[in-house]
Amino acid sequence: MNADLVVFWVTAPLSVFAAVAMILSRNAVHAALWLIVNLFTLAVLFLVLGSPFLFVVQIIVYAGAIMVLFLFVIMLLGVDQQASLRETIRGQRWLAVVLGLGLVAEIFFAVRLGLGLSRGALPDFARVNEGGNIRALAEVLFGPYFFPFEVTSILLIVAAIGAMLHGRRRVQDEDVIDMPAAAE
Amino acid sequence: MRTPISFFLLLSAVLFTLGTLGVLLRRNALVIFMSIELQLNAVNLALVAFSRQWGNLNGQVLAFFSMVVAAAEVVVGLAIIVSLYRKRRSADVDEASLLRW
Amino acid sequence: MNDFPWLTAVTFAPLAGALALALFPSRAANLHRLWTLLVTVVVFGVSVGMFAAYEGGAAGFQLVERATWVESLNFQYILGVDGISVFLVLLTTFLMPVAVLASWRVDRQVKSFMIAFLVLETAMLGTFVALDLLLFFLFFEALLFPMYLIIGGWGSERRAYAAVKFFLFTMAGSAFLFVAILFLYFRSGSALGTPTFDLTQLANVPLSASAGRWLFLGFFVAFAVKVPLFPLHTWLPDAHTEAPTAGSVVLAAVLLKIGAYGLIRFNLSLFPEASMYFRTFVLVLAVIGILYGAIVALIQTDVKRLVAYSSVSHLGFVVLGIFAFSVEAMTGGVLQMVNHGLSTGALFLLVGMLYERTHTRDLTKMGGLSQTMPILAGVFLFTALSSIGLPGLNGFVGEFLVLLGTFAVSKPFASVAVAGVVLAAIYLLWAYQRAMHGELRNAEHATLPDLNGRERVLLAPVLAAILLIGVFPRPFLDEIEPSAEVSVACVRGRGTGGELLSLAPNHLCTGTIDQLGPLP
Amino acid sequence: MVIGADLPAINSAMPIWIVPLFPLTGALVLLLTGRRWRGLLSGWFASFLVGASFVSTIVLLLDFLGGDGEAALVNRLYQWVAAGSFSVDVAFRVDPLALVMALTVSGVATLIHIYSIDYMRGDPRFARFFAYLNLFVFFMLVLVLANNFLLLFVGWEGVGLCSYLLIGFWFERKPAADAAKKAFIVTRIGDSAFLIGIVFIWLRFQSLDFEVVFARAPELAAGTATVLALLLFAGAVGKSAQLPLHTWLPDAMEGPTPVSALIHAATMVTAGVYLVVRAHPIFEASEVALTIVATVGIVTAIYAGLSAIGQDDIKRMLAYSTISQLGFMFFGAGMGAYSAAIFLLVAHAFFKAMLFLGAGSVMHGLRGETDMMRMGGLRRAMPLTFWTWVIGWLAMAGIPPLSGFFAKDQVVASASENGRLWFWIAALVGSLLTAVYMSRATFMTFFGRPRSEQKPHDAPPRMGLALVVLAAAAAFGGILGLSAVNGILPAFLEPVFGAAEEPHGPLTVLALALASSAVAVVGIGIAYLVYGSGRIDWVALRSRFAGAKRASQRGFYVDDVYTGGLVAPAKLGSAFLAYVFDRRVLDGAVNGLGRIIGAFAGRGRAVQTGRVRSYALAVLLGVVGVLSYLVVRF
Repeated sequence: MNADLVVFWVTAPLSVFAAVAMILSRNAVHAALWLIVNLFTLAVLFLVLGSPFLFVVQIIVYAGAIMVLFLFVIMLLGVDQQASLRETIRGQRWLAVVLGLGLVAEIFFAVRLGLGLSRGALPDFARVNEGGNIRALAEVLFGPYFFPFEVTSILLIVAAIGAMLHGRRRVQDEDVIDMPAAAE
Repeated sequence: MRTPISFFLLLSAVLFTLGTLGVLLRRNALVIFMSIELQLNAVNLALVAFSRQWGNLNGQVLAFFSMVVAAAEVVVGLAIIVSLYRKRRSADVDEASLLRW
Repeated sequence: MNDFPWLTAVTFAPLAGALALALFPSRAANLHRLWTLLVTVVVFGVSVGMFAAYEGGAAGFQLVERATWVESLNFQYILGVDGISVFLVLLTTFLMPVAVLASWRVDRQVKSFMIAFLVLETAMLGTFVALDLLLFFLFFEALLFPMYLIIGGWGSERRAYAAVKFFLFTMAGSAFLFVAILFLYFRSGSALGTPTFDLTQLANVPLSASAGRWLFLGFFVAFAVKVPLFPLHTWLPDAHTEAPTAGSVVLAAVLLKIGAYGLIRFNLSLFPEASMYFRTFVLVLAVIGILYGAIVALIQTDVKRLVAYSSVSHLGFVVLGIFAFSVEAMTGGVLQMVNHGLSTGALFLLVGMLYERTHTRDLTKMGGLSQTMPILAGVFLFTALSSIGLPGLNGFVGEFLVLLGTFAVSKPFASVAVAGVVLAAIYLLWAYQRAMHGELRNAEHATLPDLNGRERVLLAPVLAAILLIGVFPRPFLDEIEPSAEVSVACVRGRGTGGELLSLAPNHLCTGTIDQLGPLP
Repeated sequence: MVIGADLPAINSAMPIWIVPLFPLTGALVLLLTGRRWRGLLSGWFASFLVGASFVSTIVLLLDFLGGDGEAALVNRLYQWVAAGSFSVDVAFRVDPLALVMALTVSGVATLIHIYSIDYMRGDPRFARFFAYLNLFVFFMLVLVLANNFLLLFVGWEGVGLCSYLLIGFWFERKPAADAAKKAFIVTRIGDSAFLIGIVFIWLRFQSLDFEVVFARAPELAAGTATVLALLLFAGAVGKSAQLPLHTWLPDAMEGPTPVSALIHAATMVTAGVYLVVRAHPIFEASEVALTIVATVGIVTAIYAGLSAIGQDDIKRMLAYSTISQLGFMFFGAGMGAYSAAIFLLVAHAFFKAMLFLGAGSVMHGLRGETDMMRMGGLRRAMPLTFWTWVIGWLAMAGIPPLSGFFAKDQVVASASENGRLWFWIAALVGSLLTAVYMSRATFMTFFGRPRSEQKPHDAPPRMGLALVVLAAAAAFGGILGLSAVNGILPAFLEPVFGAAEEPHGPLTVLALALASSAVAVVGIGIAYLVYGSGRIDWVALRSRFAGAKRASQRGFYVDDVYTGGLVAPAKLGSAFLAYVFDRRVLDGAVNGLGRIIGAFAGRGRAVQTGRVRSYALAVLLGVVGVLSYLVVRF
């Protein structure tokens, strides 16, 4: 029994449990908190998989910034009351569950066909992470992935501007949307 | 490392499916959005696992990008949810069904 | 100047004008009108330059431009004109300034309207000069959108119905066209080594009889809708009626010609055997169209519908001329395309002017207008007479040559077609009488103004052209004839199973009538 | 491109195209500047140009007579239409036949122009009237001076157009507008056959030039010649208002009277005769065709004569008489007596134009009255009109030595000379009818007691001038053809028709002439007895034979049969095609297809619930489906 196996078997059920709890919690704040738990477990798994950089990013950016944003919005809108979980669309629930199971099964078979379920020989990750994971990652990121990286920065700016514009109140526009003709 | 990579992939599959179920079964736009985040993270896990499997950093870089995109997406998505809520006083996606027929 | 890319310049100048127009401030409607007028006049000027560079009296394509477009798939950019298409280009560029002037009163969304018009011009010109099937198809499809917008956006009451009908009819036709084009492309791959859309090369691709016939039908349906041939014509009256004046003018004068042009350029040259095989069938349709259009026009009370049905009848003559497979008829048919563009275009202009004044297209609500608008009435009569085929005006020359050429190869068809000449007189004169003669039926019409300066200016060149072609058609006939001869030779030589005539560069096929036997 | 480089040089001293150029100029100037002309100036301007045309025709005549004996002067301007093997020029031709026609046309036209200045005085569209008249003269001259069939056709259709414009000159009145349209359309039916005939000619001879076609016409097989001749004749029938396409001419009287005189009596309607005579080599190649021409001519002559007797409207009476006289001309042509036919054409142009102008003068004096029932006794009030009318009347009836006698006698005699007794008798019957209806009209109009309250006045001087000149021509025109064999006109026309043969029928020339004159006298006598002597109450007679009277007046219901049997069903059929077939069947199929697709889409669109979660489920379904395919495949 290796340490990583232990860690996996501890975090994996926890992460699944957190996910289930998230989708079942009636209160959005609770859901968000369960998601944070889930994100933390995944961060741990990143570490196990030899990616300390992503471990850190996951915690700071995801569990930190993004989830705070979520909570902000929840509080802003005041939707933290109890939500009904009663299904309104006929057949939605059992179809979703059956298809979900099907998806898992398919991926299971795919993985079994591809990698196999037993442990195989893995490449030496220490050589890949030579000079530290962050340095190695930076070399890849600013090497072959330089152009996509720059594009991503544009994406972020656009997203920020877009969100700002979207959030601005424009009285006339709201009237237009509420007009009966538009709703028809 | 003793844990088979396939375990991570299966965990990723389970989480992804749970995220999917969240999207399909919940009506609160915020929770749906969180479920989408869950799906993204499940995929990130798979990516990092691949990175480990093949011994290069492409998977991690991709996961990194996916986080960036997720951040952008969250920003825009939340803005949309906010304006949707402003119009309808509700975050129930079933009520926002203007684009039918 | 021989290396100057005349055709590209002519074709894309309107598009450039449209792009520039898009940058104009959106509120200066007069500026948009003037700019569009300027652009169309300049385009006409360029096309005249193109015509000057065109070497007269020769067959085959000239001013050919070639460029590779998508190398891996061998998509090419090939433009060229021969004696048939050169006049259609000129007709288009000639009528566009007129149409723009006629739309001076359009006051809603002037900028969009003018942009649609300029884009339309590029697409129309493109169809006439493209010698690459894919390129042709692109232009052919690109036509639809501006025309759809013009009908649907600036038309009268039932414009939505008319626009959708126009769109669907043409799209349904071009679906067959596209399949046929793709089939040819892949077939040319196995026959020539590399697949190509190049028309001059495709004419060499050997096809089995049945394949040729199916492909012929694929092309034919698309063009028959455009022409339009009976019974695929029902979109035309609606589209004409609902379109704004300039839209009707362009529709009648140019768009319909694309169908007839396509029949000559593609059906005859690519599938000579099938053309011969379907000849009687097409001739029957053409003659039915002549009579049917004329008879239905008789009873119409909406003057635009009436002119629309008269187009069905006139285009029947054109197709008759094309499929008679004699040089005289083909020449006459092509000239008749130009003639119809001028006279029916002018008719629509006049109907538009009438509508602007009386606010009706209903003949039963007009009457006696000749008293208040003598000049308009006179011009209307002049144009109607051109359409009727009065000798001395343009319609007669084309109609006579078509009859002559058709009579030479098939007396029954020509004899029946002549009835169309009589019927044309009946429906047009009756319409003229109902609108212009008699007592004033509507007291409000007593004060209507006659043609104003702008209207006179825009009509004058059209009327002059009508008279010129009628009195002195040689400059036109001399250019059309060599190309018509090639087309006829092509069908007759290869369509009858005679030996494959040698293909010279820039020719679809060569040969003279003298070498050819009689028609079966 | 050098146009006309391959054409031979002009071989006449004065270019022929000058002749039609004058009226064309007038027409264009007046049309473009119509409303700027003040007073009667435009009328004088137009008259002057037509007069110039007449003078230049005389110059041409002198030119021709002084030439070196060529059969024709030809003047090619340029190649008009050319495609494939087809080619035709704009070329004019002067030969005796063309000269006779051109002189008649421009001469009569000049007089009628001058007459119209007074007749149309005060009309708001005065200048336009003269523009149309000039245009008409232009096209008519093109018609008679053309050197090929296609250019002839230009003139042919052009005069039809002008006829349309002038009949409908007072277009505010519905009958006028209707009549104009009818004239154009009915003649066009004949024209379309003519057009096919032209095409046929080209196909047979590879040329449309008269000299080529006529030189080779004798080679035609009889059957082909018959078809060809009948196609041409169909055109002539329409233009010259012969049975069965005659119905437009009586209606055409809605036009101003000078128009009736010029177009519908003297010139345009005779174009059909000109065509048959011009194309006689083709007709001669077919005995059948000539017989048909003669038969149609004589049947029309008798039919129109009978109809003319029943007319009360003076202009309609003259219209039917024109139809009848044109029938005589065709009869003559069908008998091979071409120069006689042309002689009658010329004489008819004089006396019928004169009669129309006389009728116009009567109408002018009676404020537009055309009903002879309300005339009577006008001989005292309008002596000039009366005396000129008498000349025209007697000339037309065929009293020697007036022009009509010689002309008609030669036409009638041609039947006898050919030894066709029945034709001869029929022609005599036609002559008798002519004398009867003309005398009837004369007695009703000028003799007896006035039947209206109006105070008529005689023609003003300019109108009188035209009347007098035409009356003189009608009186002395006979000089042109005292003898069918070697009269002035036959001799002049000989190069075109060949030498006339000595008569060889059973009767001598003198006997034939006596028979004709006797018939004329008898006809006048009958009319006098009934209408002139006062011994018979002809008004009572009318009501006793009301049925026959109405049948005659309505032209024996031919027009009604056309209206009921052709026009009405055609409209019905058109309406059926337009509103039932086109809308319901063709468009119905299209719209039906659209509706079917629409119905399917209506069901299918329910899938678009608008609920995001349903769409997401569909996506998942797709993902699972694709993955299962991939998993199973590997």
